[in-house]
Amino acid sequence: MNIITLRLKEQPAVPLEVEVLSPDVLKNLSHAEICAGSIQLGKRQRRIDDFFEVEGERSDQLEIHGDISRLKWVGRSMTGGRITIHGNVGMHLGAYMQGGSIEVHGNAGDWVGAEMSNGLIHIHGNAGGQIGAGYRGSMKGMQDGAIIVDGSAGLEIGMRMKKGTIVVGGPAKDFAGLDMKGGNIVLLAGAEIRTGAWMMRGTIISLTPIPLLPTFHFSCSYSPVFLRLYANFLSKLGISIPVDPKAGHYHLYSGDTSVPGKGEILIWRPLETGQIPRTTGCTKVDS
Amino acid sequence: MVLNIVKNATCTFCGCVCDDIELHADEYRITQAKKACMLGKAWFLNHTAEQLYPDALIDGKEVSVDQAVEAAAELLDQADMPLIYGMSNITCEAQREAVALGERLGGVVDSHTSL
Amino acid sequence: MRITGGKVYDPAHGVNGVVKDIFIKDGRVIDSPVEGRTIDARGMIIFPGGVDVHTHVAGGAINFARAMTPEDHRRTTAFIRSQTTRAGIGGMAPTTFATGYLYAGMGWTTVNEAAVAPLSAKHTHEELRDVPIVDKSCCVLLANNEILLDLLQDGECEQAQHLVAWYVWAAKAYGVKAVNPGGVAAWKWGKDTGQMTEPVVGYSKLTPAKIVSGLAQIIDELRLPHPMHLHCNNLGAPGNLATTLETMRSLEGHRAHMAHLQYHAYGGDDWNSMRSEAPALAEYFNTHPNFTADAGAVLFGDTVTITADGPWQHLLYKLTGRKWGNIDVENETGCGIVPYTYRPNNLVNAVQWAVGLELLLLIDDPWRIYLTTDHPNGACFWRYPEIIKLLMCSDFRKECLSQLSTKALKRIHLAEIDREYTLYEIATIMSAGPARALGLPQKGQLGTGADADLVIYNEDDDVQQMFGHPRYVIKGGEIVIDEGEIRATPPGRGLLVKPSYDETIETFLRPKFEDYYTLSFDNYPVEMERVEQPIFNNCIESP
Amino acid sequence: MGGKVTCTLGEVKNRADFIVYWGGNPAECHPRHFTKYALIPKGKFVPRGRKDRTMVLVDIRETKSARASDIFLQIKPGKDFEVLTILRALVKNQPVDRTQVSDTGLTMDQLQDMVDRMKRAKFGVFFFGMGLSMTRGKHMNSAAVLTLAAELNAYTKFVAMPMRGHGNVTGADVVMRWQTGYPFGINFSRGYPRFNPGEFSTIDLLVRGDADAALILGADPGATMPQPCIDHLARIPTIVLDPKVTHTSRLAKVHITTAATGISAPGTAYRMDEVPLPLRPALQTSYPTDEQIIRRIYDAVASKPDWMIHSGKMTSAQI
Repeated sequence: MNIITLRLKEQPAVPLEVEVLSPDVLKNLSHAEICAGSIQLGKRQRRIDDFFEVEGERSDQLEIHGDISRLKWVGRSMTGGRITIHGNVGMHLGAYMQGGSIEVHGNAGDWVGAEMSNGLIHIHGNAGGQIGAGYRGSMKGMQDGAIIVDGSAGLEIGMRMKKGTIVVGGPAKDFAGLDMKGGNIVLLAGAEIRTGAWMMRGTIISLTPIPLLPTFHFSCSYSPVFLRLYANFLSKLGISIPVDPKAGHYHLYSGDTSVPGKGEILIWRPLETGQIPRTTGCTKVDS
Repeated sequence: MVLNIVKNATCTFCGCVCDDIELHADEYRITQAKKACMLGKAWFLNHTAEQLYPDALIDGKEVSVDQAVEAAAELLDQADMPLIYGMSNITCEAQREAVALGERLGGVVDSHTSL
Repeated sequence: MRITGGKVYDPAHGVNGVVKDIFIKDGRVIDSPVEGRTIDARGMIIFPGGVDVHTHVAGGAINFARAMTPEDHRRTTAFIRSQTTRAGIGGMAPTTFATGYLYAGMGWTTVNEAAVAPLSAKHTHEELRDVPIVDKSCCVLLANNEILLDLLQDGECEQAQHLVAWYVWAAKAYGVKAVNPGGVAAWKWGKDTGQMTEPVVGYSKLTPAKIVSGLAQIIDELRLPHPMHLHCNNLGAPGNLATTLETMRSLEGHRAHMAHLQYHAYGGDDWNSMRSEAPALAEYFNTHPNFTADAGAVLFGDTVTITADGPWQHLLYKLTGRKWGNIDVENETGCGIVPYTYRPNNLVNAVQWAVGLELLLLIDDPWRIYLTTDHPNGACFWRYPEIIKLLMCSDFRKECLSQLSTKALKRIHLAEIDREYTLYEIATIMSAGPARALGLPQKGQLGTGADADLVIYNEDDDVQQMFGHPRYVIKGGEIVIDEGEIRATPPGRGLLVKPSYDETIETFLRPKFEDYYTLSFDNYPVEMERVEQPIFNNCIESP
Repeated sequence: MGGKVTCTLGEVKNRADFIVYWGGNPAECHPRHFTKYALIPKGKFVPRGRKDRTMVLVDIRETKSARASDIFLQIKPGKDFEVLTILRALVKNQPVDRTQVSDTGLTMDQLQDMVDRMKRAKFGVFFFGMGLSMTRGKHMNSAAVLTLAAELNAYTKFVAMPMRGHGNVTGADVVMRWQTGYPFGINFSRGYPRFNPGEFSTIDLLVRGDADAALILGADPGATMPQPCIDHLARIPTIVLDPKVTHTSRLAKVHITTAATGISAPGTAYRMDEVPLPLRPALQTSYPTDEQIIRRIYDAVASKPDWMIHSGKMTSAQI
């Protein structure tokens, strides 16, 4: 298969802005044109081959090797194709992304998939804060698409997101789903504090108990039907969440009443030995 | 000795920026700061017109201001990502110049607000 | 410099598309040939530089709006710095440098910052100093100044007059603006004014009508070159035509400039029944020559609204659920900021869009109605060429009308108006008229002795293209724009007036000042050094 | 998010009958805030001064300012955001989970009483300090108090104002906003202003080691910043302009002594409410001003070849 391979040969001393490293830009370029591609080292314009060994040309498949944690804006606004990164990557990975996929065998910085409208980003390591978020002042974060982080995540993930999915395998920090307008966040290992703060709509699912703001109130304990459909969707992304009512149920909390919002936080409660499984509908239980 | 009295002086120690201070000063020192609070008094009375510090230093060695300015310009110009930081204890006029310099340098300009 | 062969439009001298040469020396137009550069302007059209009578480009409010809208800065035009130009950001609330480049880039050479709280006038002048190329004047906000309101309530007219003059000079202003008279003072308690003849909240007998007529009287007595610059009560409210007409009737015998008239010409009882009353307002206006007005036209799209009208902004925040900024200024005024999007499919917005154009088309004397959008309220100033096209091409208007709902079409009159502006009339509403209304004899004209501020266009049937991209812009005799490139960035001058007042007003004011304000009286006036290259205009002979 | 409902200090002096200090200790950090601007002075509509006003202090410990207050609400450290969020809900008569309220250090009665008082006030104000804006939650804590103030305007008049610390930090915000559109943390590397807090803010830049030279103006990060920042400043060429030889000067490559602002250097400073005031220096000095030195550095830089490639063009702004 024809792919473009970049190997980092020199670590930049200050951040390097590389929005040119996107399938949209590279897919029609010859090897020489890729080598001459303009990247920005701090204030100075440099060439791609100042920092990378370049192989291949004219492809929407891009593979990057090396620790590029100082490189920002990889895959910015990409509409299709695929980027694979073997190493850590810097901020704004796949920001404003509209399609295609990005896979990182390593960690990623802040603002992964910020304001993205479609596409798939999978980080096998940890990610920073503001995943799928809106930039400062913006009324909307990610519009659609999916971001999967196998490891942990930082502050304010999914801030003001409207649609789409964020899955975090490890723990997330504060303000997951801040001011969320829609979409889903799945926290496989929970989050620190203030999850769902100021959320208007949307769903946050946590598989482990998490502390909630006093402005979320317990609605019921149930095994929601929509979750089975959503679990099918997630399983295609390689994510599994429990939906078997014999194994447990979800506690549904609504909020944030300070807005007042109609957001939902679902927290998985596995059945303890001897408990009788509930099979249907939404039942109010004493909490 | 000449006693200089400045009315409606402005204190820039804290964010209140009180502008009703009456300062009494001799050639070297402010001797009184009427209406200023404890913090303001300390601020005004601790400064002096004496030359307690060298005009300029490079690597800790005294140099002329011209040399220091030239060295600063060279270092900042050479940098790929220079940072200009602080600005809370300088005048707005100096802040304007700082933004112009940051723009010229292609650097980052930031204040205490970002903390 | 000489400019030869261009077709000149100079309404102040009745010159309507006459091919003639223009000679410039020492920054002014002269009447005899000179040495120096010759610009061959054959096939080109020459206008006096544009004059914006009402805009918000500098000071606390617009600077607040800048901070509130980083999302807009990221999606708009950015200016990369060069050896001669500074970096900047355009958009809804452009940075100071960008403001100068954008205005000059479109042929405007003089702007009037319409709303300055005297308390923050220093700040406004600091910003104006960073607005390059264009000359600048500003109006101080006084119709909610509590010390002045107390005097007006007590009938102390003479004292009030000295106070107004003192404030104009202390702020290094050019004119006086009245915003929602009494309403902003009421907003300090979270209220608004009701009727023109009902007392203002916190006052026993002072009404908005008395503030308006009292202030108009004072400004006429002071013979300020620019009449009272009035933002009427009830801005933006359905049915506010009644308030506007009542205000205008109370001003018979006085001069007044009615700011952003579009926002004051609505019928109906609520948002659902709101309709255009532009014909009724234009009819009254046409027969009362004591008034001038600017359009405050609306264009569809994103902007940020900024006004000293605090109660209106709180309402807008509640209606839109968007960000809201508000600053109340001690004793003087306030301001509110709400980002806003005008949409053709929104009934209210459709009516607003139509009313601005209807007023421009139904007011028959172009010398009395001027091109503005109340930047950035109705739209950003850099969209003026779109309005010019709407005024000059009735076919284009009809095309735009097709975006509106049938419900909206029943509430407006634009479809019935066939008038098309001529270039001569455009030159009048964008330059000659506003210069005259501001009392700037050196501006808006190309006669001998005028400031050599002019704009040269390649003649083009596409007027939006033509007005948006001048071939040359000349400011003070210097070519500042040449084919879209910024060639020079002279600093632009500050236009001032010093009305006379009795110095003993300070004896009256000082103790009140110490009671009500929080800064020292002596630190309040704007120092002369803060005004860039000040130019003094005289008070007029008679109002 | 993103808005602010505020006023100049004279409005507080003349009108405020309900004053809340949150996460600040004005008695010791802004001593004349009480006496000159907010709590004590007689105002036009509060003629009896202190007697006409109610003061609430919200803080994690009982500071000297508590003595000046009518009501002291001691909350648990790091619970500011929770308390503000509860208040926002209660103001709108929305439910809150009572079982969690006690975690904040306050009782439901205290919170409801606060809500009732806020709504009853004719003119209320929040002054919030670094105890709010610099603790866990940071800018979101500030956003929470600003939002609460804005929402209270549905019931009465309410405003909020940050208690800015250092002398002219407000001026820096104001100047940067008019020149660049953004208040702080501005990156000019592409020739026009870009802004992204967390990315271009100083501490983040220095901790990540992203800057390769620094010019420090009127600040002493060598004494106040986290150690990794100081270490990086020592690694790169750092230049300091300051009236004194500071901690930062000692780790810097270049130090230039300048005239002290407002003592020997004239100019303008902005009060915390964005009111500009002139400076009236009382002492003469032979040291140049910061303004002069920065200008000279600018001129020296401008005489060198320009690095900018797209100089003078217009482009589409991005972050």
